[in-house]
Amino acid sequence: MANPLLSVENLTISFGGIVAVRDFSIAVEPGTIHALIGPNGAGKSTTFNCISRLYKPNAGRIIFDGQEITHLPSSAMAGLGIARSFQNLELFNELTVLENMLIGAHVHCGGSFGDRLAAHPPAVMREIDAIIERTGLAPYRETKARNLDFGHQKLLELARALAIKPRLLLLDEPAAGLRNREIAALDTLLTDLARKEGLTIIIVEHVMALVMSISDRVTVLNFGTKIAEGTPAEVKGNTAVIEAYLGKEVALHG
Amino acid sequence: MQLSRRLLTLAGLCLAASGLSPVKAQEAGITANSIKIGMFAPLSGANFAYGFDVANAAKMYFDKINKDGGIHGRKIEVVLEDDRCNANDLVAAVKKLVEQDQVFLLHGGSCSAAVVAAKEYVVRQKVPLVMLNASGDGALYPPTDYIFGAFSISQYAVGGAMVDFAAKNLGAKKIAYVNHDDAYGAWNLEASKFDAEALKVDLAVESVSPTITDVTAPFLKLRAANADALVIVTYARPAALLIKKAAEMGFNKPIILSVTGTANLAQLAQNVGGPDALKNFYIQEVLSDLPGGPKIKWVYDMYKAAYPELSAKAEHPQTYMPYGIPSAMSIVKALQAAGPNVTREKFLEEMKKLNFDSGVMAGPVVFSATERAANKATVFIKYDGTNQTMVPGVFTSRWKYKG
Amino acid sequence: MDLELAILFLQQGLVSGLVIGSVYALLALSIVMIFKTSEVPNFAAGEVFMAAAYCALFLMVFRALPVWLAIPLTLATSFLVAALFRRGVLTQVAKASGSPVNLVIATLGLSYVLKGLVRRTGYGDTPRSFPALVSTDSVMIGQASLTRLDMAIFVAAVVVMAAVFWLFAYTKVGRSMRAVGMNPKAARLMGVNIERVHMLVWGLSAVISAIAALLIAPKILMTAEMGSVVTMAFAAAIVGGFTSLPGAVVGGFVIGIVENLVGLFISSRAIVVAPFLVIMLVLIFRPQGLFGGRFAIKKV
Amino acid sequence: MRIFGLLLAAIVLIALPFFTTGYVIYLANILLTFTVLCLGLHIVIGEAGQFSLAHAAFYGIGIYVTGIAGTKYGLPFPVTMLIGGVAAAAVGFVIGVIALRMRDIYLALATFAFGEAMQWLFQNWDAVTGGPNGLRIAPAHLFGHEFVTDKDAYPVVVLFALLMIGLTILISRARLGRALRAVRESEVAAQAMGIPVQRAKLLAFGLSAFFAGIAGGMFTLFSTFIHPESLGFSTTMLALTMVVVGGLGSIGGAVGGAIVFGLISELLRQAPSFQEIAYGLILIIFMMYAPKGLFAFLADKFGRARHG
Repeated sequence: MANPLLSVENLTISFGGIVAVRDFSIAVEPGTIHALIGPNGAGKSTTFNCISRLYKPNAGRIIFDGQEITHLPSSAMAGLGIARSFQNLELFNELTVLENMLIGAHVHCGGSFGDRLAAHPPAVMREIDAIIERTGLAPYRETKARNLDFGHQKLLELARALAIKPRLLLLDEPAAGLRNREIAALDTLLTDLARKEGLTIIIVEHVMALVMSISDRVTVLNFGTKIAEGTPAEVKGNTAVIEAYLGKEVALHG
Repeated sequence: MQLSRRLLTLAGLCLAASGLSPVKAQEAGITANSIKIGMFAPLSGANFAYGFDVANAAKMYFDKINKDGGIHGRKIEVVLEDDRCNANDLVAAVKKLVEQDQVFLLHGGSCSAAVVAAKEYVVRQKVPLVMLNASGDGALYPPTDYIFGAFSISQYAVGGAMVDFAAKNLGAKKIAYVNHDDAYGAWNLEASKFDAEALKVDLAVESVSPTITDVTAPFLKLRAANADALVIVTYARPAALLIKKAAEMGFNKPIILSVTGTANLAQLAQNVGGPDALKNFYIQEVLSDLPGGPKIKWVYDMYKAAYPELSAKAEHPQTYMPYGIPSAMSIVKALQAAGPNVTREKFLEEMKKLNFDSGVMAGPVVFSATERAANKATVFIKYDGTNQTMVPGVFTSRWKYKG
Repeated sequence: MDLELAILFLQQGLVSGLVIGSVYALLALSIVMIFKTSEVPNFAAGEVFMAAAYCALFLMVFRALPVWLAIPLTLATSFLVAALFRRGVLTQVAKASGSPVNLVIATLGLSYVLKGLVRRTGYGDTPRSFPALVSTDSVMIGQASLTRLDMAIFVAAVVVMAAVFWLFAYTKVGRSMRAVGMNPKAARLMGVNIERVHMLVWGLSAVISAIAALLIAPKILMTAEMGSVVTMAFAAAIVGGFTSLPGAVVGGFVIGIVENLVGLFISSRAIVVAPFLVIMLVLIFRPQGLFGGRFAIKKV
Repeated sequence: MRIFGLLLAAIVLIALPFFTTGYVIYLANILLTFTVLCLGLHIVIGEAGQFSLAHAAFYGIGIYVTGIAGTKYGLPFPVTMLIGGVAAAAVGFVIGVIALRMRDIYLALATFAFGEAMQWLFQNWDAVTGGPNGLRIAPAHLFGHEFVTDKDAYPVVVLFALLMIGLTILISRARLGRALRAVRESEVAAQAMGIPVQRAKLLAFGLSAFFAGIAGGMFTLFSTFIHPESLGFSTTMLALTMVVVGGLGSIGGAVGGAIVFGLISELLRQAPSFQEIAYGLILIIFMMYAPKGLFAFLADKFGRARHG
């Protein structure tokens, strides 16, 4: 394990007595796609929100590129190059796609005083337009986010996160509710980002086809603890994982 | 007709068409056969009762003058604006009358704190301002050449006269004094303290907000000062609450209510819970006779004749209606004295010489080179809920404006 | 201020505070009821209170109806006007944009319309007394003196509060009101007619304001501006947490007592500012008020 | 289309003093002052979505500080106004630090309480504000020239109104404007984009107080008598109504709302007995049928390009 881009060590999070995540650790290699899977209520989203600094952990450390970020506020993440998308869409609904993207690029608009004042700082605009093209949102550039259909809203979530030009991208169920054609497009996009452009991705997802296809490593959570970790193939055959998802008897006769 | 003409002018502003400002007459507001007077009073909102019928009284007096041939052959033409009894709207009304309607003189103001806001502008424009019934002491001291007021009563006189009456007629050594935390309260308290010192009487003061709902606290503190008399210088509602609380708490010393609180005597008796709250009770009055009494009956008759449909309504004529007469009389007298080719300067000179008894107010209207407050005399009436008996003598305040 | 006088003031302050506080509590209840179910702070609560008092005065004094007929008529009219305003106006405003600011401005519009209407009748100018249904001779509790009317106000107010709590807690209508407050979408799925519940809540809130008006009118005299007492009720509702009915009641008594004690021990001029200082103090230390629900962490 | 609108407005502003009476100029001064006041509300509610109801208090601080700085310390006009604006902004920051820990309705109620407490302070701090008697201040002066009549003050009022409109447009187009709108739309997403949400809200609060303070300073240009009566909740609600009726969230809405609604309440002065009912009905009808405000309503109806 070369030095990981992100390492989570003995993370424990509880909400008023209920321990949601217990002593959880993972290490994510740069340029790889690392999936977090597990049945509902396994603590996936809680871990995800803790890594993106929305929740405060009760114990444990989070280290990004050698620097401890456990106690930084979530507003500091974008500056470090950590971007996230939201499970049930937190778009700026009254604003247009372009303005959503400009806000995504907020940390890059602070360069010179000129940049701060400009409605459309030229350098940033070039990058944003590239992302808009790439995610197929070009025709909707001036449409208000709330007027987009669900599929395009999900794409905007992803595009806005990419506007941060992150080194680590945290995706919370990006494929939930998408049709197969859209999932295929997402598959190629994410693999290109990781393989070709060296972007590190942590993805929480239920759509197993996508997870198995794009992930380099998979970690399985159940009742807040890690029960398995490895390549997609290894995890697929692991009895503990099957048991967690499908229950005990099947595992015996299977 | 008048309303739509005004709307047209202002609508002109909306459409950004810039209406030409009228050409300057040789003397603003004067034509061969008319003198234009710009009147303003609270015609709406919470203080409607303080000014609406006062303005009507002044208008009806001018109509009578017009019927008797006007002034040197000129009819008085009145333009009336609603000043909503607040500073911003009053200044807007005054500027509209002076610059848009080009009136000869301003005749208005029932709310003292608001009329004071117009002082600067009126003096700068050199336009005469004769107040309606506002005491407006803030605009009368230091005296200016252009502003005359306190035709009802100066607030200084209100406060001072109450203390004077309580000390002299009721032999009170310690007086409990309740006023408001507004401009009125500041002026009447200043004079009361002045008179109290002169009469070697000490004063226990409680200032309450006009919107007070529970008067228990201020009343208890006054009772604790065990004063010989309770002097109430507030508006009608708080006054009634205090008198009712006094009766409930078995307060048996004399209670004196200032003219600002006597909105409607019959209603007052009902509001305080019946006549036994008024066993030892006096009210201050500035009219020359009991409301509706013989000396001022002609005013009420003129009102009925001039406004039949209004007087049919329950609430009219409002209590302060007769206060509109003395200021109208003063204007007419000064205009007559100023002669046929009247100018603002001549009119102002004549105003300063006025010294006449209007027959409506307790005291005469007296102006001089340095005096701008018309009436400083008050009388007191013993009132037991049904009949009123005048206490002989006129009472005023020793307070003088020290330059 | 010697000790003996201070004790007298304390007793009187508490007693008077409880009486006036019970009316503030009723008004605060009517405000919180509406806020709990529709997230709208009702800025017309004061004018509904005032208009109800004038409606009763009109029926009793100018139409000389007997009391047992005038009061139910007043309560019914208040219920109808409020329910119609909710159905006719607020539903459309909510549909049109649904942002709370617009709903607040609509209630502000209602307050101006009601004030304008009462003033056009001409009865709003000089202060008027409301025939006291209970005698006003005074009674002593400890060193504090009180009138029978005051006691009647306190008792009636407490009875009405109990009735409201009972309705909210134990009746079907009450449960549907709470459901609409917590989660309108889910309530609709459970077959609750949202619109009918909102009309009921607004109507009930107007009835409570009307009762508060009938109780307090003989004590504080009536003018078209008497609606300004609602600022105290807002203070009471805020202190109580603005989303809790018991909070509104406690808040009402707190504000009533604080108002009296400040008047007695500090200065009469400070009475007006006391409730605002209480609001700021409470909100600084407990942003959700004394009884308000804890801030839910936004589920992401 | 918008260029034509701006051109027309420019012609009116320049031509007004030469063709109309002092009364119309006084009205224009009041409307332009209210425009700047409404722009302040636009920033804190329209852009940042923070429901503040203390606006009249900052307006009052602006008026008193500017007036006293000019009268007692003899400072020239634009300096006094800036001091007024900065003083209001400072108080805005302090209150913001406390109030912005709260959300939506509690923020509105806490700021409402602060606004009422400030009005009580203006009414009772006799030594400084002249208390209930009001305060008479010396006319504003600059390089020895005193602003006495409305026509004197008019060009300066117009200048500062245009400056503040420009500043609002600048803020709205800049990164700060976008950050404020992000906070309004979704605080948690704004945070994830690297926007320090609490600091952004505080900045919006301070800026809005600064605008109100500047509006207060402008008021002292054409009025030398300050009365606390008009510095309470009714003025805050008038400004809020102007912004909402004009169109919440758009600069054109705030400016248009101030001008149009300011004229409506002046026109209503001509129909005294109906004005309260008429004012109330206008509010209700607008909220029912033109929720996005007058300008959005007109734009939809006549298909003109949207303002702001």
